[in-house]
Amino acid sequence: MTLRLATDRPLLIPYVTGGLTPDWTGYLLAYQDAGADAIEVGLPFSDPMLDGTTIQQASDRALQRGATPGAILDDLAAMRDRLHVPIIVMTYANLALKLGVARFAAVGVTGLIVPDLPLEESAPLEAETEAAGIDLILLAAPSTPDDRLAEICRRSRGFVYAVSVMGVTGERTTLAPAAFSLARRLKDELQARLPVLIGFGVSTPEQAAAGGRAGDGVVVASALMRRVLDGANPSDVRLDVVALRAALDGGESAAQPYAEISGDRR
Amino acid sequence: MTLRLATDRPLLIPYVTGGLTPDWTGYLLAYQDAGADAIEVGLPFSDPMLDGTTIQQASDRALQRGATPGAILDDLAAMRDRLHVPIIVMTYANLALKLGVARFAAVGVTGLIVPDLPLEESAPLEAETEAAGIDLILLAAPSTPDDRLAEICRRSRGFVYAVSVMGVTGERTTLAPAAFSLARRLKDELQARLPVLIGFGVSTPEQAAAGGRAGDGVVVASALMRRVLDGANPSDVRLDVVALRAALDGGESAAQPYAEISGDRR
Amino acid sequence: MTVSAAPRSGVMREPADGGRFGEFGGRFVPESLVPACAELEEAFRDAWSDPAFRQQLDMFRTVYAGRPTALTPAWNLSAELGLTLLLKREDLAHTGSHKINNVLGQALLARRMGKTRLIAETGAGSHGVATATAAALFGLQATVYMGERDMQRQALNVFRMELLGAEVVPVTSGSRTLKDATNEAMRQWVAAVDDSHFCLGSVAGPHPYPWMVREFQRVIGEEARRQVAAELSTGVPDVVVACVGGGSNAAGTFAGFADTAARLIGVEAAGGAALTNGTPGVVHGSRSLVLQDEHGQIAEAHSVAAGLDYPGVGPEHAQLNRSRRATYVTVTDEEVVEAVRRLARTEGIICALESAHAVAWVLRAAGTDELPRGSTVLLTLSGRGDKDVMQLRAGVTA
Amino acid sequence: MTVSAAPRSGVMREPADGGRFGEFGGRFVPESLVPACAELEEAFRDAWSDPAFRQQLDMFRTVYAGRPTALTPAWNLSAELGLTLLLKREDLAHTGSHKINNVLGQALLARRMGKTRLIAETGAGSHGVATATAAALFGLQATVYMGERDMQRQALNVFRMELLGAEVVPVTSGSRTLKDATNEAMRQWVAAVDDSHFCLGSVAGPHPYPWMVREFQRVIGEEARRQVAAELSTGVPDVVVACVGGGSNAAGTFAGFADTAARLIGVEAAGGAALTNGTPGVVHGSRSLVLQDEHGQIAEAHSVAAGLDYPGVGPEHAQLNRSRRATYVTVTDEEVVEAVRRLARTEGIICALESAHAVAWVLRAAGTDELPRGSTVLLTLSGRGDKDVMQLRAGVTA
Ligand SMILES: Cc1ncc(COP(=O)(O)O)c(C=O)c1O
Ligand SMILES: Cc1ncc(COP(=O)(O)O)c(C=O)c1O
Repeated sequence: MTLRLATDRPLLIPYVTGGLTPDWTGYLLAYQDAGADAIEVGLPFSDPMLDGTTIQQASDRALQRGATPGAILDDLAAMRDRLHVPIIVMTYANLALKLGVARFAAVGVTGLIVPDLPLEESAPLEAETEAAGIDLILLAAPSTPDDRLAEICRRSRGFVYAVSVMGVTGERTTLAPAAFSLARRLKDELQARLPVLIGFGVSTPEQAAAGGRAGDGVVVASALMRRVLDGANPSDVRLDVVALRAALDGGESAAQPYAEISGDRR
Repeated sequence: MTLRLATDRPLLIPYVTGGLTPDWTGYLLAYQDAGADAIEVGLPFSDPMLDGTTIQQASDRALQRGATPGAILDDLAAMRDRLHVPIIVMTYANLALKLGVARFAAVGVTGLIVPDLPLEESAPLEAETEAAGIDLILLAAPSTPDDRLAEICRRSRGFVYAVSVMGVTGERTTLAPAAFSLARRLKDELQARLPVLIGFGVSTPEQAAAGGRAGDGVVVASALMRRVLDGANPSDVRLDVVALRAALDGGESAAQPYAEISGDRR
Repeated sequence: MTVSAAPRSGVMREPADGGRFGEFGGRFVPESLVPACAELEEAFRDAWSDPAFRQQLDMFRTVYAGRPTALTPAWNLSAELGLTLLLKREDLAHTGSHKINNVLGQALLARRMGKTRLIAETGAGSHGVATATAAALFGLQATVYMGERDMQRQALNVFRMELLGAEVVPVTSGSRTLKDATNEAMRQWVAAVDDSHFCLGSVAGPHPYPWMVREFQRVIGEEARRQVAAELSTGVPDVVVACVGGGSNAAGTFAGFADTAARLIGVEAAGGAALTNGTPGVVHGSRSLVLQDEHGQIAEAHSVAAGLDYPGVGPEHAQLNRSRRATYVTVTDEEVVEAVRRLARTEGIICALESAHAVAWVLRAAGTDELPRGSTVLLTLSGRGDKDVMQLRAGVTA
Repeated sequence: MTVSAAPRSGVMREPADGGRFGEFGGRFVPESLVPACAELEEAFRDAWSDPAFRQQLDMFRTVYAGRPTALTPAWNLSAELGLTLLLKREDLAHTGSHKINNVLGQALLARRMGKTRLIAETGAGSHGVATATAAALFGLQATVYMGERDMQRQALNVFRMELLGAEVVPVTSGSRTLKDATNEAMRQWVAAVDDSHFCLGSVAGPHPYPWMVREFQRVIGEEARRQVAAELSTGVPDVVVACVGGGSNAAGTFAGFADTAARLIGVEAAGGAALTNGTPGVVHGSRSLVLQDEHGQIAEAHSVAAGLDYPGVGPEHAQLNRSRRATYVTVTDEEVVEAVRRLARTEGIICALESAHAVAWVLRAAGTDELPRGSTVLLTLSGRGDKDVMQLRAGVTA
């Protein structure tokens, strides 16, 4: 049962760090309720090489709470009946390879993102996930050359994760120009057969709307996790996702793709 | 007017650091009064390479009081009428060479000891002192080989200063065996034509007596300076010199040349 | 030094495609960094087969870093232990450790690639100081990431880096030691690949680092091989021993003896023994043996030697261990401190705490089956102890 | 290194009888020490003309101390200053300064003379560490006298000496610095001449020390002469410059160039400039130029560099100054600290505060009549700055 995504509107995939709070699964319901097309669940790793301060802090806090990958997956299994949107797990290679694909499949995970597993290293996991009916979503970066980008399009499953910026996760005051050119390359030049989702640094409804126009949707992580770290509960964060949804759907002016947010929250 | 020493009894030459106390010349009178055959006056030097802790402290204290070689010599000049015993100045080469022999002669000094001016370096000063009528007293050490010892006997004036020990000035619990063998070599083997005075570490009347028997007398410095540093005034120290005199003259049993004194005061 | 074109295959030659040493190695990095790694691999391959580059590097090694470093027989310790113990003196290299060998190579390469800045991680500070040094020499900027805890332990090295004009950035995440500094350096590299070279300090990280750094450190082994041959009638020592943190001084040393019958011994810190206590895992861009918990979270290492306080190890060592070409052992902090003292008193050499791990093993093994009397031993003294004196003093008087 | 029998006379060859350099030098010691000085002179003369001794010394210099030390062009600073500046890298020698050259020679000689203990004075601690090192190597005891104030300034070097097995004795008399430590070492030598060698750290003291130490340090100049010849088309540099405390690194350097047209420049600390501000006097066993008051009391020196904090200077320098074969200049503490920074940032070399005196002069003189653009300069970098980093840091953050 691989990832099935809507095709009639820009996609919205909000992120939550698994085990971040005792009631962390409440965020899953809030996201679903606010109109998420899928939800990305991070398995916290001790050495999150591609994450900025916010996700690092979220990971550290979850680990300090005693979160383990197994327990997070168990939590997901327990939520299975109440979640209708696809669940995508994002974690680093060391955890993903250790857990094994069967474990993800068993709890109904339908997508997997492993940010430190580039094409050169992903083949075995591609085969395993394919066999298990899970989509291994590959990432593309602004620095990725054309031939590689084509290969990523070919081998990715579910969608192509377009990393908006040469940098780590984290809120930014503007959506980087690189995001637009990468999306253009993927969609116009390569005619990607899969949806192209823009992630890393999508921080505001305006940025989400711009990302949705440039690609096929956005992944929003640090902006939401910052709110949770600051104490926002599921119903608080639900409103943020509602706003993102509205912006993406054009229910709100998105004339300003390079909108400023107050302060650089990286 | 060179050094003229008694020949009928063991010689006693007590030492005082010039400028050590405001009334330092009082010690000269006390020594004279107690029966000193001559008095050694130290000109304090900043870098007294051959002195142990006691004389170092005495030098430091004198220098801190502002004592200068010139002022000390002036003090001696002022005492000239009241002093009947010969005055021997002891100081290091840097001060001696800087002051010049004429300056010593002018205040009536009749002997000079420069401990860091060995045979190799002393010839010019020997000539100058001779011309000025001052005796340049040379030192012999336990390590001095025979030929050198003979040369020292030949070139020394006034007396030969037999350094009792391979070491620096300072009180010791016993008079070193080396003192006796050095005195024997000088007196018996070389038939020294000059008196042989034993110095360095002569600390007690017993030791003085033993030194007086082995050689022709003793120089006593640290033991007296320790008393002065501890607060003894001229009349206090006079008694010490009286005791030394008596021991030397045989007025007291000197059966124990290696007499112990309480504690090692180096 | 002669310019030798390394054969393309064989033990401790070029890794298999993708930077693989058996099942270890690889390039586990974000897609953003793949082009930079590929560019670096290309540039290194090109430079390393360019005699002009090699000559230039040799020149800097010789006139600047003081190579060849001496080979010193440990006369007294040898007599006491009944061995012939020869010390390869990386402590005499400029900046005080073997780290300069690697850094000169990478800085020259960075310049050749048109980069204007070096980014580095550092644990003990040795690699950071070496990087700051090469940056100063070649007119590059340097930014060094260092765990906050290590900055305290090695405060003098922090000051040295700053004096050399480098910016030292404290890393406050995780265990605030080398592994976290490495994460942070890689994060910053992602954001600055265009103008910055990531000057990694050991034979770890994504392809081509484990290979490239070993090649830059190969000079230790090659020099030692020649020097030992002149010293021993057997030409080759029975045992070659070096300490292993990430494993660069050991790799460089072993490379010179991989094709001989010499036993190769790597000595890890008991509290940071990835080869002895680790399991396969992926960290900092390559698959190797790693200290980790049952969930795959990377463990913190604990060693008196900041430079060995690392839960991973270079992938080639994992493979040398797997293939049994090399043997890896551990020594305790106490043995290490004692080894520093013993070498100081017998030979007049105060070595780094890291290097003392190798000495400690020799002290323990001498006269046992592991290292019988009469053995000939080449030991790489990877660095000098100046950086550790404050720490040793605090420990000794405490 | 080749074994060259030095001609018996000429500039910077053997001194005249009694160890005289013109009107300077001599042997102003207590009679107790005269036989020991004579024995030492004899033993040195004998050893120095014995090819076996020289070969042995060369061996230890090479395989133990890491000689020859590199000659490094200061590429960046040269370009900035419009000079060709070549650095003789004594900072790369074992223990971190040129002091090891002298100490290896004296320790070998002491062993040859059957002595079992080395007595030494130390200021910065460099000579003390070197002495402790050689003592450990040759199985001798070592007792090092150090002014109490210097022990505070150079606490890490105290610990290094102790780690090497030496006893460090605090000297509390006088100014509690090097001059007082020297007095105390000589006092202790008097009491221990039979089994102890006084391992003096510079070209000062009674004959034969100024001559002997210069000869042991001559290796700096001889190596540099050969290395410079390979580097410069002119063969010989226009200027040879070194810092001067007691003057041993300068003497060793100058000795290699005394018979050339090179200008010889010695750089003193402004607060310890015996050659510039001193008058003839006798201290520590020889006649030389000395900082002293009008009464002949020796003055205290004041320098940021503990190793230059000395009111006297070797007698041969007094003579080279008198005869105008060498020129002596001074630099201030501020110039010196700035020179450390400048060299660190331009060349990646953190030198000792002492050595930075020579650098400071070059920085100031470059482009002036003293040192016109286009000049070629050989500068001896006498030691590395590790020992000074704590002090610099305190000063810089204060
Ligand atoms: C002196 C010294 N030796 C060894 C190491 C460990 O590194 P590697 O295992 O890469 O040689 C370090 C690291 O900082 C070091 O400073
Ligand atoms: C690095 C260094 N350079 C120079 C000196 C000064 O000695 P000299 O003038 O004898 O070379 C010292 C003395 O400690 C030193 O440590």
